[in-house]
Amino acid sequence: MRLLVANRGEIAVRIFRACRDLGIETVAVFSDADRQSPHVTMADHAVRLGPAPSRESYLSIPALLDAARRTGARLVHPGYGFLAENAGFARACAEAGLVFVGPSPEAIEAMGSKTGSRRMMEKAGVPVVPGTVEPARSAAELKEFARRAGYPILLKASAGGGGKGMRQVDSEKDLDAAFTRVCAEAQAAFGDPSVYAEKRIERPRHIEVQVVGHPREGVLAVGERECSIQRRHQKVLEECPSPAIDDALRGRLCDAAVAAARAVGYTSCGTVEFLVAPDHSFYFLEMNTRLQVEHPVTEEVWGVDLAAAMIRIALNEPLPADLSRLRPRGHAIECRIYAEDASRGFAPSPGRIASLRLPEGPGIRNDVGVEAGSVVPIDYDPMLGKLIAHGADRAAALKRLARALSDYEISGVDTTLPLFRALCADEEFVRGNFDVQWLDRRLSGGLLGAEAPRASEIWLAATAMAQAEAPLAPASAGGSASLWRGAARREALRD
Amino acid sequence: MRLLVANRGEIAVRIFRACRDLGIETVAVFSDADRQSPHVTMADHAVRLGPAPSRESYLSIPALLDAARRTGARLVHPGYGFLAENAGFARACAEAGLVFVGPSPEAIEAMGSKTGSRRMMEKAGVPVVPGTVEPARSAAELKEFARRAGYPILLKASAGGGGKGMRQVDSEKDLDAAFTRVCAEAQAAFGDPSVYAEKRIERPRHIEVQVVGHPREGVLAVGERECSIQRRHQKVLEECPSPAIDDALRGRLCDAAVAAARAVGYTSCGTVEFLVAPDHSFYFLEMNTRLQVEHPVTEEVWGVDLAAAMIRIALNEPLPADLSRLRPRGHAIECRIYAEDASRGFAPSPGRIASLRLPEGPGIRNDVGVEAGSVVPIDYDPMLGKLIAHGADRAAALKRLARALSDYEISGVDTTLPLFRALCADEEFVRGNFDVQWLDRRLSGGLLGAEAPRASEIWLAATAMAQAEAPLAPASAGGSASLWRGAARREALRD
Amino acid sequence: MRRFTFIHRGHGGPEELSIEVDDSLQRCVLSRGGRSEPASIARLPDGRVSLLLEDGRQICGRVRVLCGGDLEVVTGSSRRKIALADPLRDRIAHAAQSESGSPAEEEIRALMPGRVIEIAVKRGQRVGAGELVLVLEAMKMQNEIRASRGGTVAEIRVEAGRAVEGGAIMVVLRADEEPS
Amino acid sequence: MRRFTFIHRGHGGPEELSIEVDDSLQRCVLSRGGRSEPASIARLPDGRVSLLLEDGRQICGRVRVLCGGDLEVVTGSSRRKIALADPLRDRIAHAAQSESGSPAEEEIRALMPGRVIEIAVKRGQRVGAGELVLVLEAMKMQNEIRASRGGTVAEIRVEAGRAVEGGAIMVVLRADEEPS
Repeated sequence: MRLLVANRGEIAVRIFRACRDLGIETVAVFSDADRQSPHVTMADHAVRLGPAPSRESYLSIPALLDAARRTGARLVHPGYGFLAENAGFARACAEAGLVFVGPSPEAIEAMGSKTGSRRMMEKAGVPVVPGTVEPARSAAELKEFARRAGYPILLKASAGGGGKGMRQVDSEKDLDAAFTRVCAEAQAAFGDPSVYAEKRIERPRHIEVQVVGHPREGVLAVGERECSIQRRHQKVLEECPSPAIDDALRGRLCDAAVAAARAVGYTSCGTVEFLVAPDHSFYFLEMNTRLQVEHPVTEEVWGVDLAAAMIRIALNEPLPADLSRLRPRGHAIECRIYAEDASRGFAPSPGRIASLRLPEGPGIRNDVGVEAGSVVPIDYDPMLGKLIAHGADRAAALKRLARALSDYEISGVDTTLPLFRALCADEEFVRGNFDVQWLDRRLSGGLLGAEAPRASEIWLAATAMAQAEAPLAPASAGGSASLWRGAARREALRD
Repeated sequence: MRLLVANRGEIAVRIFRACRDLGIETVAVFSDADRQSPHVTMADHAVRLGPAPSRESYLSIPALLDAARRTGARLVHPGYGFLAENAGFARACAEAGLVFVGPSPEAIEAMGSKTGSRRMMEKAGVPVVPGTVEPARSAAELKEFARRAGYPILLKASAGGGGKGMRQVDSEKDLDAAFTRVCAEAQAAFGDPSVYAEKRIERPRHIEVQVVGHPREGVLAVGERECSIQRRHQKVLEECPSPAIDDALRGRLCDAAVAAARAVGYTSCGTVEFLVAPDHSFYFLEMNTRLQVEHPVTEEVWGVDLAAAMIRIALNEPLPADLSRLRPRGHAIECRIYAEDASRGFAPSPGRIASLRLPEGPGIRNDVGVEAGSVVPIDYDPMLGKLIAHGADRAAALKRLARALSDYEISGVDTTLPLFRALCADEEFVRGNFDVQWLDRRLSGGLLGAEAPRASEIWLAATAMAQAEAPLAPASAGGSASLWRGAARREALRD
Repeated sequence: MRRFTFIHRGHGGPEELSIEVDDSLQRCVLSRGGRSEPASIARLPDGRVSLLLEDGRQICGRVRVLCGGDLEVVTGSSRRKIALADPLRDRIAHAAQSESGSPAEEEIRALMPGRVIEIAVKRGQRVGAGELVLVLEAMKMQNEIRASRGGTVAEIRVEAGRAVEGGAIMVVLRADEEPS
Repeated sequence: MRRFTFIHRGHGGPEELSIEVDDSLQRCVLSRGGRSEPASIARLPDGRVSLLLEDGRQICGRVRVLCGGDLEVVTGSSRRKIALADPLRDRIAHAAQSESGSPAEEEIRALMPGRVIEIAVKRGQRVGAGELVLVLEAMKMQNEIRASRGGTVAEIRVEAGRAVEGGAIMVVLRADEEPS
């Protein structure tokens, strides 16, 4: 049996590992930017899709189906991003006789519409943020809602997501202008001017529940993840469990997540996202109908292989262990390592990775999609991989994370490693005291202050310069005292 | 606070990681063969001990104490091997005002004598293998024992260990000659001709129990490890839990191990080794009064950090979590990766590691003491490091292990990786059906048969040769279609 | 022993420091602000440098030359750009800056001795800011040298595959006219 | 396109195979036993080679030259010594063997074009079996070339730092007299 991953980078690598654990052969696809990438060179089969731009490669459904046909793949896994939540792709796979590793196209579609899924959740008894539900036809309609729910409110593009096409309105006098602007932005960004309004929850946490749905075994919740550490609405660090959730709240969140998944007949791994207010009230945000970037923290704490489970479900096999008997243990934290330059507003930092040394040892897991020498292309999301630390409790996991971050060497491109090193040294973060806007506030407050070089770093630079410029010792004809000396000299000679 | 590790290689790296997790500064010591080794270049401080031979470096107590004094180290950790079970070193540390991370010198001494510890165990009610207890003064004395216990019996050097100075006697007619020979061997190898006899247990398993003793919190057992996969009495692969131990037997083994540790007032991490017969009777073998090579499999399954616990106990701190509440989860397997050539009887294969690529991803832990470019010296044990795979059950752990082994690249030196790849494909091993002599039998039965090169490997060789000999493409002055093409060409040029 | 002097331009302005290295490249003396400290140097197989100071402190990291001429020092726990140059190159770099805020020509120099691996431009070619000009192998690293501003390639003074001296001019770019 | 022919000496005796490579070094045709198959080649940044066959199969591994002249092919799941040489070198290697089981002189040849990094012996020096003779950089790897038997260095025909052609004699060792 063969499985094609319609994706690239670390998630393709992750899914291929699950395939190898299940005895399934792997098929990689690649654009011209990725011929040398680890996801290709680790695969049993590989097929070129097209040029680097996503539209001509990883988003090209005909090219993907052709690759599956040519290599005899039976399963297609979409990963996350690209076509992962595209019901049309799921349908095209089924029509081509391929098994799409994910939920039904109907479940993807039902959860794909913000307003549609909201209506469905209200019906299923899952709490949602007070809002207009339907796209607003006028600013007046929104004013009426705001008078009932109270300011501040949020205007959101119906077709948006991930923080794009969103605007806060603090009082009625700003509403007309804001409505006009968000409609225009929504039209420009998503080709759909529909806008709706929601009550703004103050200082909420972003908490999500992992669900696993199986055609015969039903839907189960596998605990929550804490995803409040976000930069401009983009998650950068996730934890399992949340330091702010007690058993009672966890139970209520999991029940709501199971109800949400059941409402769409969900039969795969998926994630139900909630906003949790400081008073422990919570509201359905959306459901991600795919394997989530941050799935490893759940895997480490619950001792489960979600990527493998997803494939088994797609094959209609029973799940390996009785998931309902699983119990969490310890604490896990994931850092998303991006090729971004924190000193230039986290701008992408494409280029060649000159060196890469991964941390190893107890409690450390690396899910990485690049290697030393890899070129980070400008064409895709610049995530290099994820570092996951696991320990007996949150304090132990944080210490192991800090240790791993001080063993992590990447040169050649800028990365978000300095952000995580700063977080590990931040008292409020270490106390677990944050909400979804916390990181943006800390960043504008100077979390990443420019540090002066340390004396040790200056000496390393000076020593390397001196060694490089020193007259090269003549290659000795024998007489080197030991292999070690000889080796050192040879290495020095290379420069 | 600073901790000096009086050791090298992967165990020094492992203990330094625990120090970093505990906020303790690290002090490495090194011989001239190790100036470039990872345990040195990861440490905050490093001190040269002397030339490569162990006697002048890692076994030199004066040099070690001097290094601790010069760097202001307060703690000294012996690792395993070298001075780890040397009561004199533990005493010398205490006399120099240093905290020795291990049990008391008295406990080390008590367990250091095979016959002494045996007497002590009998007194503590721990079952021991029927034997002469005292060194035998004559062959006649042994004959009397053998008539009672029945043949076959084993003659063992009192000062021996690890299979050295051991001989099986199948009938009375062979006993005189065997006694003379083992006495002579014992004198030559250990400077002590004392020999004792034991009943030989047929097809036993080697099972050991992890114990943790604390001055105030008492002694606890943290499950067992399966260590029957041995090559000539040397462990090569270990598991937790054992596939052959049920809960009842586990309980009896743990009780016996706790009684053994209590008998010597044990206050550190340690291991009590047993032989377990097919009828579930078991016999005390010895106690290792140190951190065991295979401690990681217990750490993965029990969710505990034994290396950190050992340091905390030495500092007289309470243990971080209530150990008695720990519960095992899943299954872990460790492979000891040695620089040895299986095709030449596992002879050491020193040399330069030309390339090294470690496996990564879910369920994989690397405790490794070398890196690409490291020279494996002839002066020490040739273990490069350990690969630990962890999964929801033994089948899952084995699959992850096989996956990791097929991602593990070492070139330049021969290693034991082919042995582990063969084990993962061996039906009896996969069924868990083995005893301590099983691997030696399988090896002489051709477990590591020479395979013909695959077509894919021949094509790789031919392609690399052709690329290396092809006329070099002229360095293009611009016009390279993409960075990827340019990069490929530059790389090709390097040869 | 051979002595090297460097200028470090940190937040507090330029500072001089020096390092004496013996012929084996394994022992050195570091001097800064009137204080000297002996140390041993080990070059690791993967190109990193380990410094062992007299008091036992061990420092390990990788040093790369960035296209601007700064050094990138990467340790396990940091990655920092350090403005460190020998006095001659420091003078060249800072003299050019002080003469003109936006000189008409940009001289792309080899900040370290090295070997040109690839020249990605032709004489007369228009290059944009950030575009690859050439690849210089130095200190075991392939350094991509990019144009800091847009311009036209006026001269190419090196050949692919050839060694270059530290400080040598490799390519001259004529800057674009300012559009406004 | 350029064609290379190799002799592979496996268990079944010598076998000829050939590979045609285009000028970009990225496309090739593999031929063996009368069957041909096109493939694409990628050299990875760390020196490994990835081959992509027409039917989609992907093969990735690292190839090193061992001191005996065999090739070491290391993939994630195997490490194998493969006796593969071009017809000339195959003839040299196997002719020498058939002339004399233990020739008086051992010619240490460069099995690949490369660069001599270090010469660890002097003319007239006695070397034992397995002792390091020189280090040859070829195919991005430093290959330690060791004496296969004890002897005395009779000639050194290369210099450290210089390139050598594939097949060139680098060092000649005069074998020890057999002791018995």
